[in-house]
Amino acid sequence: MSMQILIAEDNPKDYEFLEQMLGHWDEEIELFRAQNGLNALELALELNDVPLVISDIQMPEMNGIEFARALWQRKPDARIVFWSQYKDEMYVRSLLRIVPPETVYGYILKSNPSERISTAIRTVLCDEQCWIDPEVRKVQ
Amino acid sequence: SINRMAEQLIRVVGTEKLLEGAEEERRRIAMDLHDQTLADLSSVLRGLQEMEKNPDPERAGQLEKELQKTMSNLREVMNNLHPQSLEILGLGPTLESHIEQLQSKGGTLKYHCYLQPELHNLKMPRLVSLTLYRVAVEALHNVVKHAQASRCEFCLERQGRKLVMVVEDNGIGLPDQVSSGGRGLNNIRERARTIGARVEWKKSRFSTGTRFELTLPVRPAGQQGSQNEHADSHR
Amino acid sequence: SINRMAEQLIRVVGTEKLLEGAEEERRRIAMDLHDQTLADLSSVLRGLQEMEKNPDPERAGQLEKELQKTMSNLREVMNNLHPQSLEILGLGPTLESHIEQLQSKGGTLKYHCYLQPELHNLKMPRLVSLTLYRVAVEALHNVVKHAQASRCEFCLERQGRKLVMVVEDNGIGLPDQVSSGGRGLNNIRERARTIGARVEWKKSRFSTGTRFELTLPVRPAGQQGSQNEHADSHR
Ligand SMILES: Nc1ncnc2c1ncn2[C@@H]1O[C@H](COP(=O)(O)OP(=O)(O)OP(=O)(O)O)[C@@H](O)[C@H]1O
Ligand SMILES: Nc1ncnc2c1ncn2[C@@H]1O[C@H](COP(=O)(O)OP(=O)(O)OP(=O)(O)O)[C@@H](O)[C@H]1O
Ligand SMILES: [K+]
Ligand SMILES: [Mg+2]
Ligand SMILES: [Mg+2]
Ligand SMILES: [Mg+2]
Repeated sequence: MSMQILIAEDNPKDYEFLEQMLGHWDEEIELFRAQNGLNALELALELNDVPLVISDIQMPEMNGIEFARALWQRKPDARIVFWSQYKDEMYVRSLLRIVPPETVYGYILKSNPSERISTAIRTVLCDEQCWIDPEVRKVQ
Repeated sequence: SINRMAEQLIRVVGTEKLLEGAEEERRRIAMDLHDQTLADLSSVLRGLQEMEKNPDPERAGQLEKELQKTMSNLREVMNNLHPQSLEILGLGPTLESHIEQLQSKGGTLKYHCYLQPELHNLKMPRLVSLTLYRVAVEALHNVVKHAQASRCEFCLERQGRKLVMVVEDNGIGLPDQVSSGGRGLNNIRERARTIGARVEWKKSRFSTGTRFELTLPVRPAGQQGSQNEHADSHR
Repeated sequence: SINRMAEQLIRVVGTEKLLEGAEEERRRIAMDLHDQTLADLSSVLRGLQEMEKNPDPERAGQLEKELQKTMSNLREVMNNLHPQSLEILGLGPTLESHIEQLQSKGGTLKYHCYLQPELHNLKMPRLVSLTLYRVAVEALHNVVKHAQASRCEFCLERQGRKLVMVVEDNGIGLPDQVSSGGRGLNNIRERARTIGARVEWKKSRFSTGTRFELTLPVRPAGQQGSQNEHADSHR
């Protein structure tokens, strides 16, 4: 069975980059795209039992954090990799407050080389381990 | 008098709206920087990361073009924040160039721009020329947005002890009831007030349309500079 | 009454100063973009032009680093224009992070930050949280700049129908005659007024120093959200 991955991203260039990158994976992937958080929430609830999501943070309608909060309320197992321009630790810290116990998630900056982004996404979505960008200042 | 009190109150509310508008604009510019500039630069960055593994002159050429586009976009943002040419070239050339840009975008609307030659050397306090600039931009924007005009005249000249700025169109004219949702007219009035200028909207001298007029008291010609006392105290 | 008229007048002047300050800030940010961001990007651009003639993976790596630095700098400018995290994460985390940044720069001055946990989910109209943020930043900045304090406490909490924000230091205290050259205190007062908040400066509870207090009437706890009517009308 193919892997279903949802990408929530409002910026076309950033979306295309992810699409291309995932195209190089060996797995067979079925991609879904949402251009805002609200749309992402609807789509995520229709996916497999454990939704696999890559989400931008700054999006119209509903931002990535609100989207995650709402999705985790309905599907606490959902694995989400946030990819973002925001470097500040407070984003990760705020995520720590809303991520359900036992659930893995990731946070990666958009400025990383594509292999690192690919590794981060694989680590969270396939290997079920958390992945926090080392560029984000250490969480105390 | 009660009238004065009321007027004062309107003004205070007006200024609050102005501030709110200013914050909204900062927010919009920050979002532009995030969604456009940072996103474009990320894409260039990824290109450079590829080149480390696989150097390719053609790809470098593409990236160069991308970066150039991002930079010209950033220049626009910068100009929007604050037109640096105001200090370097002065009010006249800055407005002239703004109108040329409008002309280059604007389909059938034809602009005519008259700047009194003497004004090219006009020196004003920074805040005064900045305010005149923002007022002009706002008035011109309203012509583009609402007037349905085919002709727009801009004029800046000194008439004795007054500096007069006019934006006139041959469009549909102001509606009887101006809606209170917009910020433009309010911003114009408030900004003008901060430098002690008077503003008026009238029927245009064309058969239809609107004439916007700003009048600023200035020192008599001959004396260096042009500034009223109120504006001076704001340096 | 004359007193009221006078107060009104002070307010109007105050807001004008606020506007002037806002323009000054825009000008400064535009200059940063010009002198720093654009200059750095020009250098990357030249690097790319070289690479078209002479592709070199090592040079690509250097350019990548340069671009990364430029982007971090741009993020700061963005944040300065408008802290986007206010809308995404809320007032509490945004202020906490601001104070951490101050702490990381600030030699012997030690910060203590108390945010009532309930406030993490406080929803306020955008203009209200932005105003509280700008007031806090300004008050904290004054502590760094003037207080010569070793300790600074920041506190944000709800007390019944009031939201209370406190910035307290153990420094030298306000001078008897506050000079009129600065904009900080005036900005704080004016901004607070636009959202219907009250501000006060008092002796601190330390043996010396200043306590700044802002109080904003809010809906009683339990009701969703926290906003006064005045602020609401500004959405
Ligand atoms: N040159 C004009 N010709 C015709 N109508 C105008 C002109 N300028 C302004 N108006 C009318 O006056 C109204 C108020 O203008 P104002 O600039 O205050 O608001 P706005 O342009 O609608 O919104 P904003 O300026 O906030 O983007 C406009 O909606 C329009 O109907
Ligand atoms: N926490 C404080 N401790 C001691 N003195 C203070 C404190 N806050 C303000 N002051 C005094 O009040 C004066 C006015 O402050 P204000 O913020 O209005 O202006 P400024 O800080 O001097 O200039 P600006 O804010 O425009 O950069 C300061 O010059 C300083 O003397
Ligand atoms: K983002
Ligand atoms: Mg986005
Ligand atoms: Mg308008
Ligand atoms: Mg100050």
